[in-house]
Amino acid sequence: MTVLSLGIVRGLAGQLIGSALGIGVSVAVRVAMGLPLEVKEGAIVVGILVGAMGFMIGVGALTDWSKWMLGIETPLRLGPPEGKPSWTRYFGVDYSHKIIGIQYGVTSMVLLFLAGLLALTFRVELTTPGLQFLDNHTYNTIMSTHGIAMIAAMLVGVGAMANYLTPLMIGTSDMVFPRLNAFGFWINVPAALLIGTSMYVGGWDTGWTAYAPLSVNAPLGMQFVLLGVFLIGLSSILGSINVIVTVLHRRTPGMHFFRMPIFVWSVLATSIIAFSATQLIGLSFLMVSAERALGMTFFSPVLSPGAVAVGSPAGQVLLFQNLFWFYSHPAVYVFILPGLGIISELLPVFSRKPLFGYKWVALSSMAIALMGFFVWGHHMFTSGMLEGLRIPFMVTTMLIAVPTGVKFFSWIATLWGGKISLQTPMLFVLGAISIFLIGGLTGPPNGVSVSDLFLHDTYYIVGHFHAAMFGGFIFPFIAAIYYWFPKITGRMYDEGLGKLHFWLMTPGFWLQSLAMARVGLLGMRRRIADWDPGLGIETGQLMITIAGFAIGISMLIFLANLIISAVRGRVASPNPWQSRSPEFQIPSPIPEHSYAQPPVITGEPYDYAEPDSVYVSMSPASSAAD
Amino acid sequence: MREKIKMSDKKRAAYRTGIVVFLVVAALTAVEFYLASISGAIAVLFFIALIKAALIVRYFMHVNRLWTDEGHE
Amino acid sequence: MSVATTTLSQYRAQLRSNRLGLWLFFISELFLFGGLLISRFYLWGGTRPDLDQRLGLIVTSILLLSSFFMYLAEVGAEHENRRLFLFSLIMTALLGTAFLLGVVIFEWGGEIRPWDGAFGAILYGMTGMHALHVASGIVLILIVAYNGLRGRYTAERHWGVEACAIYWHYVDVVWIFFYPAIYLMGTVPT
Amino acid sequence: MKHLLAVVVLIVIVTLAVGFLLNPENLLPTLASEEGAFVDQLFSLYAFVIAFFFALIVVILLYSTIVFRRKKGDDKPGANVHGNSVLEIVWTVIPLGIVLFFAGLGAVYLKDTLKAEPDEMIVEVTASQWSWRFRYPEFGISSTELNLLNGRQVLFVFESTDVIHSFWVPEFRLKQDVVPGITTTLRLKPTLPGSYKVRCAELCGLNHAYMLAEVTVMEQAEFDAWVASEIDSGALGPPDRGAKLAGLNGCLACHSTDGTRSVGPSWRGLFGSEEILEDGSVVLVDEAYLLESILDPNLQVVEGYRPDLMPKVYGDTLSQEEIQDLIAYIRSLEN
Repeated sequence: MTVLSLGIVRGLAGQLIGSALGIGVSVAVRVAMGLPLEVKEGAIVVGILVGAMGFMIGVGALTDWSKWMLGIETPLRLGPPEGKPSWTRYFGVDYSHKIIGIQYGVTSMVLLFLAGLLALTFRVELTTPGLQFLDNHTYNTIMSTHGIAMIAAMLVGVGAMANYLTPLMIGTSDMVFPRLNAFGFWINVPAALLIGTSMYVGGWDTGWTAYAPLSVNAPLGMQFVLLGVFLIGLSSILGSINVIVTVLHRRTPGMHFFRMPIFVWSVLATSIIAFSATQLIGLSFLMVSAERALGMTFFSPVLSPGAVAVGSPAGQVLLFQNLFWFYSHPAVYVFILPGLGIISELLPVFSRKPLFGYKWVALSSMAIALMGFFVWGHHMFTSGMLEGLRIPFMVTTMLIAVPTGVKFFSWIATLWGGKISLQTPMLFVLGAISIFLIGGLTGPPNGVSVSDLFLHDTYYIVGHFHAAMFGGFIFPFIAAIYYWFPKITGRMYDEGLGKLHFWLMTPGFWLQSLAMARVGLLGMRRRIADWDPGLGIETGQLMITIAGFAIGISMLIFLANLIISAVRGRVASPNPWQSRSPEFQIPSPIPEHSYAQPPVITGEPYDYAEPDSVYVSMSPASSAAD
Repeated sequence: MREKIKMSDKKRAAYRTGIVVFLVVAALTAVEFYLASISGAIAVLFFIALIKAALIVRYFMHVNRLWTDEGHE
Repeated sequence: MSVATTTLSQYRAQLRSNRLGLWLFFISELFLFGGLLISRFYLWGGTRPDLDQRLGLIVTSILLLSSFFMYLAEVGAEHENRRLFLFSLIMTALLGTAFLLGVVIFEWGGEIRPWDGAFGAILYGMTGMHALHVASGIVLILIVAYNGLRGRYTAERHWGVEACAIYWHYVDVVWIFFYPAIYLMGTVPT
Repeated sequence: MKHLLAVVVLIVIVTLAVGFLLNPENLLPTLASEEGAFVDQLFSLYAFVIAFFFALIVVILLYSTIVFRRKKGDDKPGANVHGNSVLEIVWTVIPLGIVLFFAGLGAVYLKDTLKAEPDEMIVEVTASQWSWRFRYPEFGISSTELNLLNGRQVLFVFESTDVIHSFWVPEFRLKQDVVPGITTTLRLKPTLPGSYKVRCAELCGLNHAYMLAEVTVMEQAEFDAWVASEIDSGALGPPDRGAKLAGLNGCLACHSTDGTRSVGPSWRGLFGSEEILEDGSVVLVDEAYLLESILDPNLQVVEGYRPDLMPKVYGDTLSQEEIQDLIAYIRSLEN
């Protein structure tokens, strides 16, 4: 086995070669046209795109499709690679959804840690007023990269849960388009590399929102981020199409819609947003990219002499915000819906009680997803958009609170009268509810436009947003990792370390989000490298930093727990939680083809209070006799 | 033998659909062009475009195959 | 694409999913093109650039005709009429190329440059994004033609042809909205 | 039943406690504008609604985990309750009513914040990276400080020369983005004399954190005196005129006058010094060099500073005379 037999190594080589080729050819064309030898931003754009393609060719994600085009048959290769150690599967193109799910998950964790590290760096800077060790530009770059890397981490994390769990939960052996699935994962890798590289090629200073015209004038790093996000968006679109078709077409016999595990509903809702709205962030970022590289004035309000000559109107700054938020608000639901699905999925297991109001919870996900398309204007209350639009956007925004409330009430009603056991996954679910509650209750004041005119772009929003993301995604994601860890590895995580992780992280996070909201109300703006000592927020700032480090340390404990337990943990039984879900009725770790034969669904998913009832019947022959 | 006749019937029907749709869409394009030369009313032009698109989606793209589950003949 | 190792029922199940997947992709792309269309109205409002009307009508007619030939090609594949299938397919590719050349050489060769205000940005943005899809459609047609020449499609199994055909029609549908938006709607500023 | 009673009592206690904690007087900075009062009113309404829902969820969650905790060896399942349609409808309809009430109230208040008074004073605000300029057409003066009259409504008319900025004085509550290409407005009526700060609330690049301007709300006499002194400043000599221009055109956002290094070289002791350029050559800072660097800053960039940051517009926006005044000012900062 040589290093080059690892797909990822070939991919990286491909990306390097592709980038060099793209830039080289562009410059050569320039010279051939009689222009001076110079690497303009346009050439770099070509380099980035060809580089990403180079990665995909190198890693082998396009191999099967190329063969199809030439009429060569490619039977789906499953199982460990021949002649190579089985761990190499994770470092190259593999078509099993379980492998791809893990690949997504690990990538997400890597991004999460790097982005967290960036956050701690600038948190130290923000602890005291004045600039200590960062300058303005470095601060802006780190802060902006933290934001976009976290967004990427969450999108990839959603991909992890959706890919690993969806086929298992609907009782099928794989996603319906395995090759597309692998492609969708691997495109994230060159994209993540681009986002990382952005810090070293001039940086960028726009925050993750990349508002034009600031992003049009920003240093070169901006271009890397724009295209990196574009590629991640592509992955998100392809992945969600795959999920939708899989859920619609590949459910095992007997699993009609209202018998699906609730997580599948939330993934379906998420996919509906992701496969459609994502195009618009891609478009808006492409437009900024084109405005930077080619001077196409979509957003700049300045008219060039050429534009005057053809009688053209100028670009409009607010167009960007409209396109951007049309995706980026629903994007928040892309992150949190699967998280809320995990909460609803795990609560009945650890309460030994049916999920309260299953249909309401399922449909509330759909309601959130669909209503999410009509609320983007609430990010623009202060932007100078049409006055009259503020009120309809305020109403639609406030309405989202209703289906979200339905979820909260269903959760506490599920807990009520249960037999609750507090293992680590359940602790994180309860922590998630409490933190998402902070995010949820700090939300409506932003939705009412008058109070938003005060709150917009303050640290209060930072607090609200982080609480919504941690409660809605990070905590449930961690709960999911603990919960399915025995299923994935066949071994049990360490309960003591898990509880330590929880008791460090949850109070840390409460402190952090409350302190953030507090300093914001006192006048702390978001995205500033330095703050005014006159605001009276010294204690608040210090608390945020301390809480940030508590979260950071707890995540290191989490990482240690995962790595040590995966190697040396106690061997787990197939169903350590007495779950009714299909994936817990088969051995751990899950066999290559998951189900030996399609399971048959004969009952309700969450009838934990009726021990005799059957949800999944593993042998179709006997169930047919019932 | 019977199979064959049925087959060619279907084929002829398919030809006819194609030609009719093409002619209607071409005529609508001409109408659009003419309307635009007298006034550029956005709503009317958009409505005609919608009809053209619906015809192509229904007859050329066979959108109904999504729910009729029609296999390849 | 047909893989002879699968049974017909497996093929049909996958066909059903393939169709849904491709249509979902179309809906997804609808948001991309819709975003461009909305940007056009946002920036141009009731105005439009002074473009060569004859050229617009000609390229539109060419694309429409190509869609008709693509339809014939699919009918040919469905009824295993190889001559009709291949001839129409090649005609589609030729007409598609003619459309592309019309846009790139004549339309882009006009007075307006990409950096000329919102007119330039939106005109090149819309036609550029559409041209990219036409170009990829032509590549798909050539691949299908290559496999068609080798007789790899049957009446039972020709998803490749169908996918290519509905993709091509989809690109046509997009142009059905882009053409009036670029050429016909609004008035030329004087 | 016993459980329900306990929970209700706890919810009431927690609601009251949290509700008082969330009193806007504890949470927000001093209020200094009439329109801002709507924000505070909303916050005092939010306090108990937020407190109630917080209490409802947290009390039931904690109570359940403690009281309904599974004992060791107890393998019996929980209560077999699948749902309750009446409850579901109740907790859909009641929150719906509450959010619609707040949306309606927000709409009414929003209209109130837009209400114009007949004697409003217009202040034209120009924002640029990274400074504010305020023009008072009524008096024909411009300033880098915002001085307002207590009790007289102001109509701010905003324009940006480069990227999006946002005008925010926390004590006035309301904020408004300043967007290039369009004119935005905001009405505020100061109600409390004192000193505050305009804080740019929309990330606007490198020095965003420091894009601040002094705000003073004054009584009539003080304000009149300030206006008179500003009008008199027309008779100043070239260096003083230059100093004022440097503020109004945002020069001082990037060039300090006390020798500290910022985005651009400091003007203290600049004139007559020798600077090393990017290409290693040495240039004497004289009037010719300063003139060239104001008109085209990218021609001779001093080593260690980024090109392309300084706008290339001053040849158009400033008159010959004004540029000479600026150079005279820089010269006056010679060591």
